[in-house]
Amino acid sequence: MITAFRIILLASLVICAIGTAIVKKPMHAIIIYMAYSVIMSIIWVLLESPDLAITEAAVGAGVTGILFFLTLHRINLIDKDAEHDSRKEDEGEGESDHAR
Amino acid sequence: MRDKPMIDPEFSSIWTLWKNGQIDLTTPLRSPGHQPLQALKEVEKYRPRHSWEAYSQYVRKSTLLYKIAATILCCIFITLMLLTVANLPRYGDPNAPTINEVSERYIEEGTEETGAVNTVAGMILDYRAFDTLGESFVLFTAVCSVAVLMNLSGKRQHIKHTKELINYADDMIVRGVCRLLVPVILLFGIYILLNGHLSPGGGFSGGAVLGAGLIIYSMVWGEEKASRVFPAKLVRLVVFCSLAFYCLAKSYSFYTGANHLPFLIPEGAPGHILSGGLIMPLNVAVGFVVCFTMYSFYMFFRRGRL
Amino acid sequence: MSFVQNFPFFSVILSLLCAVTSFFLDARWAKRLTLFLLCTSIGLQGSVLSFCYRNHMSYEYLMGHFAAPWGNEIALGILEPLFALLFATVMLCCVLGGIKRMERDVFPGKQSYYWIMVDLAHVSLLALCYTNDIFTGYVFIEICTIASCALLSIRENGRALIAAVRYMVFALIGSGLFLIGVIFTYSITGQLLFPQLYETIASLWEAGTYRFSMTIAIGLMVVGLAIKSGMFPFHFWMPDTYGRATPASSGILSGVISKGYIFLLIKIIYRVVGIEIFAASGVQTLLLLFGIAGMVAGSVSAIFAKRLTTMVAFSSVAQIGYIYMGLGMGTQAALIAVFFQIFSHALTKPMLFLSASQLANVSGGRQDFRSLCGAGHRHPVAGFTFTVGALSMVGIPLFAGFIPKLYFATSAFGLGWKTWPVLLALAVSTVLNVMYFLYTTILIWLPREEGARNHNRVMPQVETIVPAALLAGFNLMVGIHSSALTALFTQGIDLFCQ
Amino acid sequence: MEQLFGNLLYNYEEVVAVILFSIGFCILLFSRNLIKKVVGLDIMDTGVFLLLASRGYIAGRHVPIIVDGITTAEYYINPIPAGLVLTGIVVSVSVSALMLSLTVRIYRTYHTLDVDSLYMMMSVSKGGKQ
Repeated sequence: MITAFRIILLASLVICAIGTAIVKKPMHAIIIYMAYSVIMSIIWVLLESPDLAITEAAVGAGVTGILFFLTLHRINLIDKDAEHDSRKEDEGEGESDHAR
Repeated sequence: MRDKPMIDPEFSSIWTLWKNGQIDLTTPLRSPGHQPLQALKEVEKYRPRHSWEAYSQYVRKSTLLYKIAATILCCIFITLMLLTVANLPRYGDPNAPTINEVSERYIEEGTEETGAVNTVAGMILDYRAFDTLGESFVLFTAVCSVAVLMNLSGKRQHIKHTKELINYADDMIVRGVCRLLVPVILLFGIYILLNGHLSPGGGFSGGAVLGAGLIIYSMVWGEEKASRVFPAKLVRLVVFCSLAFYCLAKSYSFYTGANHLPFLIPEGAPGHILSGGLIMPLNVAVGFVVCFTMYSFYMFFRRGRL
Repeated sequence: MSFVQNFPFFSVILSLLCAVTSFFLDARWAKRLTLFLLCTSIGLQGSVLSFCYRNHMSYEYLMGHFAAPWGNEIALGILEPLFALLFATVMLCCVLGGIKRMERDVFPGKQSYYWIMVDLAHVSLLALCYTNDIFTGYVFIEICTIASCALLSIRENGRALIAAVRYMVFALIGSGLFLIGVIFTYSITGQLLFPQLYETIASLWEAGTYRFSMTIAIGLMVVGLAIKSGMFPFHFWMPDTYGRATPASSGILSGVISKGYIFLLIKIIYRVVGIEIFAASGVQTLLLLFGIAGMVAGSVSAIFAKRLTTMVAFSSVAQIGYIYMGLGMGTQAALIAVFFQIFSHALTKPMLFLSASQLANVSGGRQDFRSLCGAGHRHPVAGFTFTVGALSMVGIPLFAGFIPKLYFATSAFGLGWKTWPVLLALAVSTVLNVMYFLYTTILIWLPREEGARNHNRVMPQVETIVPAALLAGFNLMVGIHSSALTALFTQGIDLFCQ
Repeated sequence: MEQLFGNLLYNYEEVVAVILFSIGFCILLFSRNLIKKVVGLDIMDTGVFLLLASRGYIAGRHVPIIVDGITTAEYYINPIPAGLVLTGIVVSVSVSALMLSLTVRIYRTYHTLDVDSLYMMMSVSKGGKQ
């Protein structure tokens, strides 16, 4: 029983991985990747490593996914900035903006 | 003066021109900046070296070659790996070579020697602590590199379009759910963090959960508010303190271990919250590092500074 | 246990602490801290080296309270502190020589991060030198990769960023393969520390079980590290990486970091796998062939390079080919030659990068050979150091580059079928080297042409002279006093291979 | 033949891990989009971790957390791979954050994520100032 469950999970893992490979849009690839991470964290539980399950759920599905989305978001913003700038050329260089 | 980047954001439009055969890019475009026309005039002096069609054909050919080579490489690689896997000890085999005196000692004497009930925590923070020290410095290195890349140095600011973002805090459902959820997530993270030596979890898992909680907080209530709660100085201070504490604590342990000096930190009774010698404080330090690393990743990606 | 024996560990912890502290300081103080750290580290490695040399001993240092198969440890004899010393010295020279240029290339607010990355690269190199545990090796390889990516991309120009992406992709494939190799090895042997791995692998090979998997595991580890250090078929990332970074970073990346990976590889070959099994597994021959191919291909690409730093970067491919050829030969004499090659390359390449950037600087910032014509007259010190470096790379006697070639040639005899390819490759590669390095050297010393652009002669500054002179001096020292180093290497190899 | 494919079917978990690694590897090599390359990198890493963790699993044994006073090694799985994988996961998230920030920077400079276009722009603007 548990072996069957394991095999189903592994199969869906492979399907998700192939899915990320074949979809065109990066957005879709990222969503599938997050699903992949969740499945992976269930597999960690089945492999008797709950430490890994917690970490993978928080890091793989959570933080990495958010970072991917933010990257896409930033890219859109850059596009908008470019349009914005080509429309009107004003504003000098911005303030120096570093953390310290 | 610092060199300006060779190719400006305006580059894409110039590139389109080149595609249509109007200009050549063999000359460096030094900041056409606010007067694209003038820059183009300067570029105009040079004759185009290749046409777009010829060039893209060349690239297509070379990528085709690359693809064929990469496919062959992949096939050979997969075959070799599958053959190797077929020659490994069986999965789930209790007599595999990995089950040797090392793992037995970790389990059988780990609780006594390190004071941690969770063998994995005992292993990564006591037996193999040097690895883990390196690992937290991987995070530190990554956060510094991301800071280098995402900090907007003297160029135009990037929070220009903040207003166009959805303000999640105005949405009743999101706000309500997050108001319930964030404390629970943070609490769960703290629990995992503090209980790392007794139950599954520890610094890395707990820190990641805490970091995710902070990220949700700053996502919903805005980066401004989050950075008022955790100003850049504080984040730096916490990361600095935890890493320095980690280094010093572990170097005490390494020094006493290598010189066969007595180790003066009591281990406590296994199973209690205040046990495990240095493991719990180390877990907390690692947790802080991981948590604030994740949070700073988010902040750097979101608005280019802490 | 003598107090000196703690020094390797102290230097590791000190650099970690310096890196963390620099996170809190501004660029000026971070710079001072890093320079202090590098000087201290040189002192510490030097005293460990002299201690080990005087007592002719190697020892294991526990990182924790648990002995070998259970806990982490570091191990050192003569070679480890020697190479750590080399790496720290070269790093110091690179940083000193490139400081001015770095301050121009890097945005002021980010310079403190540059120093953090130098600290972290330094600590990872120390750990790669000293580690006695294969997984610690992996962790510090990752630190090294990330730090060097940051060193490369901190000069925020478009080409450097693309080079950084390319570098990262290759480096991460490399570390992934290395990790898989480690996992296979672990699942066959159940050990992670070098001495235990050595015993287990030897007994398994004797018994004939898991031979195929073992071969693949060795191959994966070697290929992983080879990709990261830029062995021939995987060298695509190299020219852009080395050619586009700020000169100090180029020097560190080409001179030191790739050598760190190679040193770990040598440790794995000799202390984990054992040279007999390595030879029997057939990976050795592969290394020999790829090394020879790299020697020729790198030089040929260097001839066709259009920029000075790209040319120097391609010549790195050829020089690393020498190292892999030596590892593929597999005798002790060849190993000594490999060590000499590492020394000469680590001392020469940063010098070439630094002087190349200065030469370009006085030629209107351009790197094509036409603009560089006569650059030596405009910046005599850089011209001189470039000449020293070029002559050393070609292998003129009295320079450091001559010694490894001599040793490679003498150790090639008595290797059976390997003798002739090695000798032929050495000859061809030397001729090719002459073609591009001497050509460049003559070019930069050409009298100024009529109608050439009028560039002012630059008065060299002290900061640029001292490190360049240091590196050139070390180079000549290695070239002239090679016998002392040979003795050191021979003793070191005795302790190293147990 | 028998010997060559000996444990291939028993080691199904490892086989899947290798397949995942190869898929990630292929995405990394063939995908032209930088973001997808990073996804491929992550998949590659998780494949490696699955391989490592499945080497530590022993059928019918339990989480290595010493409870109920049972301290015999026969009751628990091998804790070493779990610890190593924990290290690996942290390394992988750091690396992907770094790669993503590089991606953003490249997009800001070149306005494309397509690797071929980047390559073309790079080789076209050859011989520029240093």
